[in-house]
Amino acid sequence: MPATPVRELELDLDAFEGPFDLLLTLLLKEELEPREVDVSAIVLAFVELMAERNELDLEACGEFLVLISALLELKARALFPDEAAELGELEPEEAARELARRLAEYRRMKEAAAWLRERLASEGDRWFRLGPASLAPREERRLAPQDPEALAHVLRALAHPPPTVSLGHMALRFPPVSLFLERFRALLSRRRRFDFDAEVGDLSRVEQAVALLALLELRKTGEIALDQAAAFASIRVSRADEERILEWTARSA
Amino acid sequence: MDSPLRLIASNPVDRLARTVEALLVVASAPLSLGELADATEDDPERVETALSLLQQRYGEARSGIVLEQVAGGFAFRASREAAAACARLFERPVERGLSQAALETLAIVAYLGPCSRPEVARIRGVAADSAVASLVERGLITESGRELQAGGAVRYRTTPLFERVFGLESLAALPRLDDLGEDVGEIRERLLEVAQARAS
Amino acid sequence: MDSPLRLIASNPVDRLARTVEALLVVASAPLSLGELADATEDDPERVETALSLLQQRYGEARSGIVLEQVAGGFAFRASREAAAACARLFERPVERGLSQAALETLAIVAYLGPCSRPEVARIRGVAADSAVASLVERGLITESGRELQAGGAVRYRTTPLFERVFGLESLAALPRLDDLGEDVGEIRERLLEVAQARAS
Repeated sequence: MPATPVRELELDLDAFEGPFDLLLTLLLKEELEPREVDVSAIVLAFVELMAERNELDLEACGEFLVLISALLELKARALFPDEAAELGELEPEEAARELARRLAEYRRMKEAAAWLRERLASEGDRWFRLGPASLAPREERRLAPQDPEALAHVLRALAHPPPTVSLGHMALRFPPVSLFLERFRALLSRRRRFDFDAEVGDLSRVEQAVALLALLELRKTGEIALDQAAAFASIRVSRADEERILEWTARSA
Repeated sequence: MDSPLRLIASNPVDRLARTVEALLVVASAPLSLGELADATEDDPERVETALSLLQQRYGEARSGIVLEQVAGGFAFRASREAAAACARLFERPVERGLSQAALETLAIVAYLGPCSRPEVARIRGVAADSAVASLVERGLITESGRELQAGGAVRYRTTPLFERVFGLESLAALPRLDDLGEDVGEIRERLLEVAQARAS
Repeated sequence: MDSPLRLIASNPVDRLARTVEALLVVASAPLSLGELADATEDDPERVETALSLLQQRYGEARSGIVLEQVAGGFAFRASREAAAACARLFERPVERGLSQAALETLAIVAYLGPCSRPEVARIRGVAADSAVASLVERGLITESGRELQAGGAVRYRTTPLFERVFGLESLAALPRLDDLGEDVGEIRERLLEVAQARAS
């Protein structure tokens, strides 16, 4: 896979500063929460980069779309872990509206949290006493007569089974990247190389996106080598040591 | 600064002001106007007059003891000038090491409260159990009944201590959520700039 | 009273005195001369000078806040003049009811017999620490040995005050809960099962 500007895209986000592919790596290693990542800022950075170059790089746009949609999916799943299926039951337009509403709600809450943090910093030089003064009289609390039925009532409520939640539609799940990492490693322990498209062809698009992220991760850690004959051609995945051996053989020959 | 002090010395409100400052120095939480009027057995308006005299006397930069209006009442605190000395002697157990997760949970409870752990988890996208437990332990939120249906989850609301720590007169002093995020418009503008640059 | 204030306004000890009064208003225990000197990073003799200035300023009959020297050091108290108002402030009006958290905790301890905090927390689905602490403080429950295993948690039982407040001759007079189980063991099991279902 030739180096495209996408993965080298320099990002300056609240939660992260550095190239896009490092961001992906941190996400894959779960060292960064997807919900901390401002996707719109990444899109803006990419659009601005493309505008600077003043040429239409279709390949870069394609790769960017795949990666950003996978990232969005990751983020949406992280925000609404058990509700994706519920959203799936809605009409697409309704689901989109609902998703947008919840994202907006979450975003506002994040901003509120940021405000609270700033406030904490600015009020950090206000000191006051916690608890009673040393020479204050002791407070006395007196309670009016109570009805023992109240005790029976709360215990009955505690013994009341909670409302049941239907889990029938939980089939739709987002596979963890680690699943593909293990799967590809296992595959390469048996075979020297495999064809990516053939391997993930039967999977959903979401799963394919996750598989691609796993692939990028394996290449990043130097475990595999990737090879693609032409743009949009199938990606061949091979063991990194395999390639090194071949290279070494070729050089010494 | 001397004249109001001299004035109240010969004025019956002066005695009331002395009683109010006595109450404030022993109280363990901010006292509302009503509580002060009850304890002094005096008129709320006269208590207000006494408080405004005290606010002059115990003003920032003028006195080490500062009278502030916070968490629905009035309370004494140290002047900001003395913060470094306070930091050498006391701890801040309530807000020390407050995690991002705890702050987000706190924001949700403050704005939407009373609300339950499942509700917090739904908005944040991750379980809120440890964040909620840590906020309860710090005294920033407290239980506030259960959800309406039988067997419902426990709900939480913020405490007066929350308002005090964050220096809020009341929950109404929190900024409106609409005023917080302006970035949708900003994003649109930046995209527009790029489009215009390309078109030209 | 005005002249010392004016004097110290142009004197560096004035600033020190402000810091000392700030420390005293934040402290929840008397502060020793050593602690004050450490916190202000100043000379103990100068701190003593500042304290004597403050003793003049916060003297009985002159101010509602009185600086007192006690065994452990220095602390503010309310003036004697304000004693009646303080008594009214601290003698709270009769409380009408208990919070949901306190009521649930009390019901569990009353019906299931001596119970530990972890047990109460398991049944309620939330930490019981503050509810247990407030019930102990009110004298409605009290410690009653520990759980059997080594290092077992402290268990709590209801007190005679609990029986008086709820108008019960004994715990046997609690309303019956036959619909929940035949005996305490069955009720306990049922509560734990439901709690588990709620948590999952």
